[in-house]
Amino acid sequence: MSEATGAMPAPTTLLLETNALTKHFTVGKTIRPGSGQTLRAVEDISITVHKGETLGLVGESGSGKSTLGRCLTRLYDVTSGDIIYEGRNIARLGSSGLKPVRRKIQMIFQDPSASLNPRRRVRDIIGEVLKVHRLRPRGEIEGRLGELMDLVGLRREYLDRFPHEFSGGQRQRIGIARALAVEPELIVADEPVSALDVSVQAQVVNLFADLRERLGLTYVFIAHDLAVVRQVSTRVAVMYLGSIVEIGDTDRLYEKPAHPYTKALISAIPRPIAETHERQRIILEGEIPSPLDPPAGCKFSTRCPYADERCRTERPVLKPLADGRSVACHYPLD
Amino acid sequence: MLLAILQRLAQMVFVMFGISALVFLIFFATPGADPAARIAGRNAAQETVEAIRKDFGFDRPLPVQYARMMTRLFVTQDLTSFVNRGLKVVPQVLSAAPVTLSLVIGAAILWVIGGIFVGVVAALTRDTFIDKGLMVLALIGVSMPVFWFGEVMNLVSQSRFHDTWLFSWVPGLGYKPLLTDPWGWFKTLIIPWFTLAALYIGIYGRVLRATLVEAYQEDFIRTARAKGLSPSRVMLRHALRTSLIPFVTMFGLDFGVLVGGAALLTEVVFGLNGIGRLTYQALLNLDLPMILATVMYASFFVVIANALVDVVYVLIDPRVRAR
Amino acid sequence: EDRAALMAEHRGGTMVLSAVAAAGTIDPMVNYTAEFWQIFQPVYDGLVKFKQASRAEGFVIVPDLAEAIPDATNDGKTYVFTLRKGIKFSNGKEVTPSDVVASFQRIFKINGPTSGSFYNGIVGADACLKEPASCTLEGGVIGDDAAGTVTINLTQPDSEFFAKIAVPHASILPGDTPIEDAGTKAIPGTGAYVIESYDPNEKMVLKRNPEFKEWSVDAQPDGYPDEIVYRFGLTEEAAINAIQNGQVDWLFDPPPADRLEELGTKYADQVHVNPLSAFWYAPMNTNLAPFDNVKVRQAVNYAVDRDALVGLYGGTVLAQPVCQILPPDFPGHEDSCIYTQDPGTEWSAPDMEKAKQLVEESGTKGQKVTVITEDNAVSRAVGTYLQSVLSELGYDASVKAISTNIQFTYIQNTDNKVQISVSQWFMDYPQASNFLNVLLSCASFTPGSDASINIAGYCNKDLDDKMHAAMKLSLTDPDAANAEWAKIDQAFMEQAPLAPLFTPKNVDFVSKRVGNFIFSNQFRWVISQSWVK
Amino acid sequence: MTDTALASQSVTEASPPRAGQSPWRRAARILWRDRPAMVALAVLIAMILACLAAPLYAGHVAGTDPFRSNLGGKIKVEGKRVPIMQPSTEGLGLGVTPIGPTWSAQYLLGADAQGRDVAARLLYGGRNSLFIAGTATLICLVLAAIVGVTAGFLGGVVDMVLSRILDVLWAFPVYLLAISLSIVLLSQGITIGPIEITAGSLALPIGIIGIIYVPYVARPVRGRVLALRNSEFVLAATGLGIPRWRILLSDILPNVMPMLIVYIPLMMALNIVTESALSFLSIGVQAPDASWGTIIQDGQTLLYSRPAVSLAPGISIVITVLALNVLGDGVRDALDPRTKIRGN
Amino acid sequence: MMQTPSPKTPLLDVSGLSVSFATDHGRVKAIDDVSFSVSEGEILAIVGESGSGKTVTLLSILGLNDPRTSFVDGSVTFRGQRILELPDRKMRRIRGKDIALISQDPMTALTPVHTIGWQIAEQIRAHEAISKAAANRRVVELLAEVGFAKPEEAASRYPHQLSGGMRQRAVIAMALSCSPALLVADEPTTALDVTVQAQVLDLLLKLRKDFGSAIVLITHDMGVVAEVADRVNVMYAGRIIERGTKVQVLSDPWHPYTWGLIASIPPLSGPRPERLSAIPGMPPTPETVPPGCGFAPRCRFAHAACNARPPVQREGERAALCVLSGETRAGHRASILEPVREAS
Ligand SMILES: Nc1ncnc2c1ncn2[C@@H]1O[C@H](COP(=O)(O)OP(=O)(O)OP(=O)(O)O)[C@@H](O)[C@H]1O
Ligand SMILES: Nc1ncnc2c1ncn2[C@@H]1O[C@H](COP(=O)(O)OP(=O)(O)OP(=O)(O)O)[C@@H](O)[C@H]1O
Ligand SMILES: [Mg+2]
Ligand SMILES: [Mg+2]
Repeated sequence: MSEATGAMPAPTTLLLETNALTKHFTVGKTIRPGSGQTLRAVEDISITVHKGETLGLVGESGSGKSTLGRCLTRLYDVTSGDIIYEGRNIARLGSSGLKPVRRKIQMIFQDPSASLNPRRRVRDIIGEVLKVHRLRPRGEIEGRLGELMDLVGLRREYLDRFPHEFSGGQRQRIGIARALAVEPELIVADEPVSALDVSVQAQVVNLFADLRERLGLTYVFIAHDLAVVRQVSTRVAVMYLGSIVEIGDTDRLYEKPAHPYTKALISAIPRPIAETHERQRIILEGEIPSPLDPPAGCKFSTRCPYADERCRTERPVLKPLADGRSVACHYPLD
Repeated sequence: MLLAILQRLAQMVFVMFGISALVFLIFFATPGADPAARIAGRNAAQETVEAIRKDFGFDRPLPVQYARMMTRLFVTQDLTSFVNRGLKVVPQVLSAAPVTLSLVIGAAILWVIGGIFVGVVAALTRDTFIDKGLMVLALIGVSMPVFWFGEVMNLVSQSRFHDTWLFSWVPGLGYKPLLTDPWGWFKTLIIPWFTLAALYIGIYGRVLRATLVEAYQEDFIRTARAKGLSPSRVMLRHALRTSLIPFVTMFGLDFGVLVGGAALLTEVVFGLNGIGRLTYQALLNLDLPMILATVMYASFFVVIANALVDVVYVLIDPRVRAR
Repeated sequence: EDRAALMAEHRGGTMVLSAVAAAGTIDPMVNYTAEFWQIFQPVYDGLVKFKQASRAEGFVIVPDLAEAIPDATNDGKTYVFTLRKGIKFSNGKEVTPSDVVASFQRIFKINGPTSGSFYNGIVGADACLKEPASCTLEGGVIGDDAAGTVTINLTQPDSEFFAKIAVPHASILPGDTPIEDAGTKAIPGTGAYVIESYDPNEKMVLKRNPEFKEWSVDAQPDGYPDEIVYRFGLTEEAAINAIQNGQVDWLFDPPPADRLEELGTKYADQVHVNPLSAFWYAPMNTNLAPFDNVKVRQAVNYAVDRDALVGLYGGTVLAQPVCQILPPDFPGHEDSCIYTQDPGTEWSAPDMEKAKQLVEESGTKGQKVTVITEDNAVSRAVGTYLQSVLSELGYDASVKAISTNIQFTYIQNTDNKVQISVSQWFMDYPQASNFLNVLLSCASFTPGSDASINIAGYCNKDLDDKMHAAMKLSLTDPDAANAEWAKIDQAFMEQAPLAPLFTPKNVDFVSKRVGNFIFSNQFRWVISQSWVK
Repeated sequence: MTDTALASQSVTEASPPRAGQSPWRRAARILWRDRPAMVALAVLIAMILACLAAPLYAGHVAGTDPFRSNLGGKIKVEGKRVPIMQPSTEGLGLGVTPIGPTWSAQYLLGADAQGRDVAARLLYGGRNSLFIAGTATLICLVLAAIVGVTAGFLGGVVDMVLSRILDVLWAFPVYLLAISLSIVLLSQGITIGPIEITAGSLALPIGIIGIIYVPYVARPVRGRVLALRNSEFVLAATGLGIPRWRILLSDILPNVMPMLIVYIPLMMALNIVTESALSFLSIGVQAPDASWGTIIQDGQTLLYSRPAVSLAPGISIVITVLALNVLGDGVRDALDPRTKIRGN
Repeated sequence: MMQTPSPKTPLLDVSGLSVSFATDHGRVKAIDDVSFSVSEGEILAIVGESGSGKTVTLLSILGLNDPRTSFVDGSVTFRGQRILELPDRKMRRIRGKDIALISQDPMTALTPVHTIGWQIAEQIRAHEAISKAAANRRVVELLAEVGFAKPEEAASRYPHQLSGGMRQRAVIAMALSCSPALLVADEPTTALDVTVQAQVLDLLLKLRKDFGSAIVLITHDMGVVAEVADRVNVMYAGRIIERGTKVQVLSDPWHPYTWGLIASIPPLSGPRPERLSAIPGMPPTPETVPPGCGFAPRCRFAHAACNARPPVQREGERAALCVLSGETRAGHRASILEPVREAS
């Protein structure tokens, strides 16, 4: 499967790779065996993440972005497939085996207030991590806490405050500081700016860029705001109903989307600055199908304006295009 | 659906087994409860006691006794009481059930209406004196021990003021069957209903008020008001309708245990020979077969009530209906 | 005579009785409660019976199904009863000697509670007790259908024989009565009434027996009410209210203390107070510290203020202080009190000083003592009072009430290590042995058994022998025997295995309409002889 | 302009009124401003103080022994010496009635059937009632927390088994347990580690009351833990490689606490009433010791002649429960993070 | 896109509207002296960040603030009638019929226990005396109107059975059910995905065309404004700080906050800037709004004059609440917006 992305001009080293990663949930299950339905949240995903890049992950609500993110960080057990991190398959590790991995891969969550325990001071929230992993001797913890606060642009005095005493943007910074405490190499950020105000969102986006520069981090950046994703990512993957429909270099993907869904998505973004040329907006009809019962062929075929019989019966696989992008479509646009 | 029913049944069997085993063990661990001696009577010769012990099988190992008793309770249904000998417990429980049902259903109607009234009025007049007054009344209802309140009701209606116009209609205590004497049934039960309901009106009123106040923070209430609906319609069709869901859960549980005999103190105080009094008498006598029967019946109702709550849920909360 | 006139005037109507709870089975051979023995009177008959008459006259034994009380033959070991002719069970069958034989066999076959204590003197009883199922009482009870006689042979002469066969356990039932506890299904009887239905959680209904023709006003008189309904489940308070409001005619249980004053003043003419042959006492476990020390037991007897207890029971009208075992006016009773301020015939006041001194001497001060009472108002009050006295005597005393129905068996079992408890004894029949022998003989003490009526666990071989002698003596000379019993009573009291507290009186509160209230000392109110019209 | 965002960041913080204020402090502050809750607290404290002062009252004010029967005693009322237990003199002379309220320090509320001072007993009884209710509440909450947290946190089979056990407990006839236990204890006593429970020990009603309401609290606790277990901050902690036990201690438990605290007044109230019901069935506090429940029960036998005896503890219960509930409402509001805006 | 309609008598005129709330910290002003008007058939967008008072403004127009905790000042005139002073009964007749609300979160805006058909019919029948059947027929028409493929079936669905976009369309159908002259939409697309947002915005435009309703559209998304609005009001910290037509505000913004807002949006085409131009600091809460210019603490160009209440700069319909004017304004603006403009 790695051929799918193998054609990418990959200047840097491979950090993380997934191989046919699949995650199913069972919903409506009761004690009797055989009950419940399988919800295919993430299906057969093969991607690569290279050191130092930012892979943007976009898609509509429910398309499986968070689930994929949580599988990558091994917060969820995967149903099948591999996650190869620095050459080691981490998909089946148990909690003890995961311990070193946890230090390398970190997650940042969408809702900064929900991801911080409201009953603990910032000092404890971040300090606990340092203690548990014995990252610093006792005496140096205080200094390290200060450093981390500086790093994310918060005052050191705030260490003694509780999460509810911060604004949303500040809380997100605390979440970032906590993730940085373990000195990770890869950060999976799950919609880190969606809950923030427009004027604050830019601050945090900038912070991410700064940190990447300063600390040489690699990001998987999940968002549904395509403008933000474009701003931060070097490559972008578009998800639809648990699968990746298109993945490739950011600028090329935004300029010339190859998948009809990507195209519709990009055309639907309202543009604040008056457009010079009249944009052709594609308004998709219908609703996103249920992941409990996805369409048989191409998952997008139910809403795709170009869908034909083949699309409805045969599921397209992610195929590389000439320009290094990959797209899962029988009839990629050009 | 069938599977769901089976699952309920499995649950019921588990709960019933757990309870019956517990009851059984407790009974045999209790000193002074030797059924043989008590069946033999006071001043009985040792031979008599031994003969009875053998006759009733009390000399067998406990699991055998348990199995025998459960068979007689559920299969042959001829289990008889240790105290009122020859009294078959199953028909006894069945004949006591209508009394308890009459008491509990009547009280339930009262407390549902009363609870809704108190909750709605208090929520509508939130933070005013009416609200506070109602909440204090509700608390008084909650904090009065029911046996005491019952006795006071008797004192007032049967003795002190029985000769006045206020209570001269009150008939003597005891149950009158609904079918043969509906008016007498009503008259004898009205005070017990009220007594039992007082506690629950308090609880339900308070809970409902809290959920209503919470519901009023919800967006959909704002939508309803923005639609130009009258306040009463907003309250009844939107706020109350959604707030009834926790109300129904509580109701199901309480109703279940009450029908199962938890109203025993009320029944005792008002001389109603229902499940509760049956349980109470059986407990005082440590009459194992009767205790087993009433307890099995009670756990049956608790589980049934749980199941019913689920059904009602589906009726009032379409969200559960999904899938 | 005027009974006929009264009958004509007052016959009919429904009488409503009430009790807090039913008393179990209605098999007359099994049930052993005052509550149902009373209601069995107009339903069942024995060969002989206690007279249905007022006060002490109720102790008199009269012929019932037998034509007369036979004289003993064969050294007092054989009695031959001749049955009256024409008496029918309520199922229409005539009473025959074989019914009598079957009835006596049935006592054993169903393990009747007194089979081993009342009827073990009949020839063949031993075998029956061992193998109840195949009981024949061969040579013990012999019926002769042709002659209409029944012969009963005893292994030994028994002065209490007639009393024992006059109680409901020796009721004569149809020969084909099933050999099992009848439970809630009434067995046909010969009395004026039949039990038509019985539901222990609801009511018992008595109707006139269609087959009944009065043969002896003394033993089985015709009754006034057409129907008697016995309701179960009303609390005492509720029943009192119901009687006051005319909804119920009588309640079995003693009225609660807080209603007494009201009853005694506002309803004085509906209240009947009568003495009972019974006593409240505190058995002390003579095998357990501190009561294994006679001084401690005596100290308790000295210290108890029986006046206070009388007050707890409802005042001087309702109870009388006692400090001996046999109740006043009971055969064998002789006024005497050794545990009082100045010992003599009567109790006057507690002697706390003496009591404290005795405790001091015993060296048991400070020990833990628990008083076990029944969980009802009076018993609890008495226990609480005893606890108070024991603490004053220097013990670390506490009181514990347990369910009324369990307490009685609980305190009997030595395994439960009960030190002192509150209990009562009501006589079965008017014989001193029914108190002294039953409550204090060695035979009544079985360690580790729930059926060990000698609660004090007191076994005195010497006194045991004296009791046997007295029982023998009463066959020939009842008066001398009674004098002997009085001495035994006193001898027991010197050892003080128990502390007699008071003799209660019976309070009957009836509705306005109840007339002709007759109280028999044996089975209390004679229900069928009162009218409601 | 690279660093302006970060640099000028701190200058303009909308700084909160008091920095570093813990959620508990915040709650305390809100509660402090809640006038009804404070009045209720004052009432409760007064009640507790009065009960603690019971020996003082009995010894020095009333001068009566609340635990000794005083059936033959006499006291001075309005200059006359009258017996405490007054035998009826009219009619048939049936019955003996204890003296009623005297409006003097001695026998202020009259005597009970043993001739003891009801007012003094009321105070002593309050000690037991409050102690039993308080301890039982504690036990109940601790047990419920353990069961609920275990079930919710471990889930799976453990959860299922624990939930069914809670069902059994819920449907179990408590009074049977109580009656039997009290009899078992009477002869044997139960030794659980260092605790020995004997008959008449307060541990019995405390234990029973403590256990029977466990399902009542454990179920919602379980639900809360279940929600917490899937919350983002627990997920975040997992992702940081923090061990599960540490997550339980530092993330789950502290967040279950407010819920448990909200239950305290509620359970206290419920327990006081339950204690009285148990005492009504003679399974609570053993005579001569008193609790409000036992006094009500004593008074029950005097309801028709001396209603004050049962009314007094009844009213005490109502006042306490009322105060506890008002306080409980206050605590609930104070701990609710949404309580920011309240009209006055 | 339509031209701004000629200013006739406005349909809705809000002037000097102030709302304050009673809170723990005393009274705080959530919105301060807000004035705007809407003419028939016009779409007025109010932009502002979270907490700037958008929702409060809109609720005040409908008179839906809780009278116990809020104090409303100023006047709201609808079709020449002052509606704030109207008695509740009369106000109810306007709500839903003349002014309809589309709320922020379609997930919570519908009562979960009634079908959407029922809820829409309820509104119709609240204002018009028509039969149930007729109301139901209207419901189906309306649902078809807002783009439901199977309107009959949709009418019998419960809210939870619909996706977010469908719910929002149902809410819109409900708002339209009495053909209101004015629709107030509180962030109708914020909770939706872009593709669904596009559907909904399309729908709003179509409705304006078909029904001629005026719309007050609240949003924080400049893109949405650009897409549908005729005129724009920018709100910050409870005040309207800038107003004008869409083109004026977007291409010639006057207020530094508006500049920051526009600059902080990442561009969708052209080269990507290294960093975004962010507004430093956080939006204030009502308690922390400074007395003078609300934006001053975050404003790079703030000086002493900003400590007083800034003057209103006006140019016809165009206005801004800032001390900056003319030359200085253009210069400052260039320093913020130029890098962005260049980039795109
Ligand atoms: N723990 C879970 N149990 C069952 N189903 C789940 C669970 N988590 C996610 N899902 C389902 O998996 C699918 C993908 O969800 P996911 O949260 O990954 O989507 P997303 O792209 O992150 O959406 P959003 O933009 O709303 O965050 C959804 O249909 C969701 O309902
Ligand atoms: N009932 C109330 N009592 C006290 N303060 C309130 C109340 N309602 C709103 N506020 C405050 O008024 C301010 C404005 O709130 P509003 O809801 O209008 O903001 P908004 O612009 O709609 O924000 P969002 O984009 O988050 O919806 C907020 O700071 C809020 O805390
Ligand atoms: Mg997500
Ligand atoms: Mg808003």
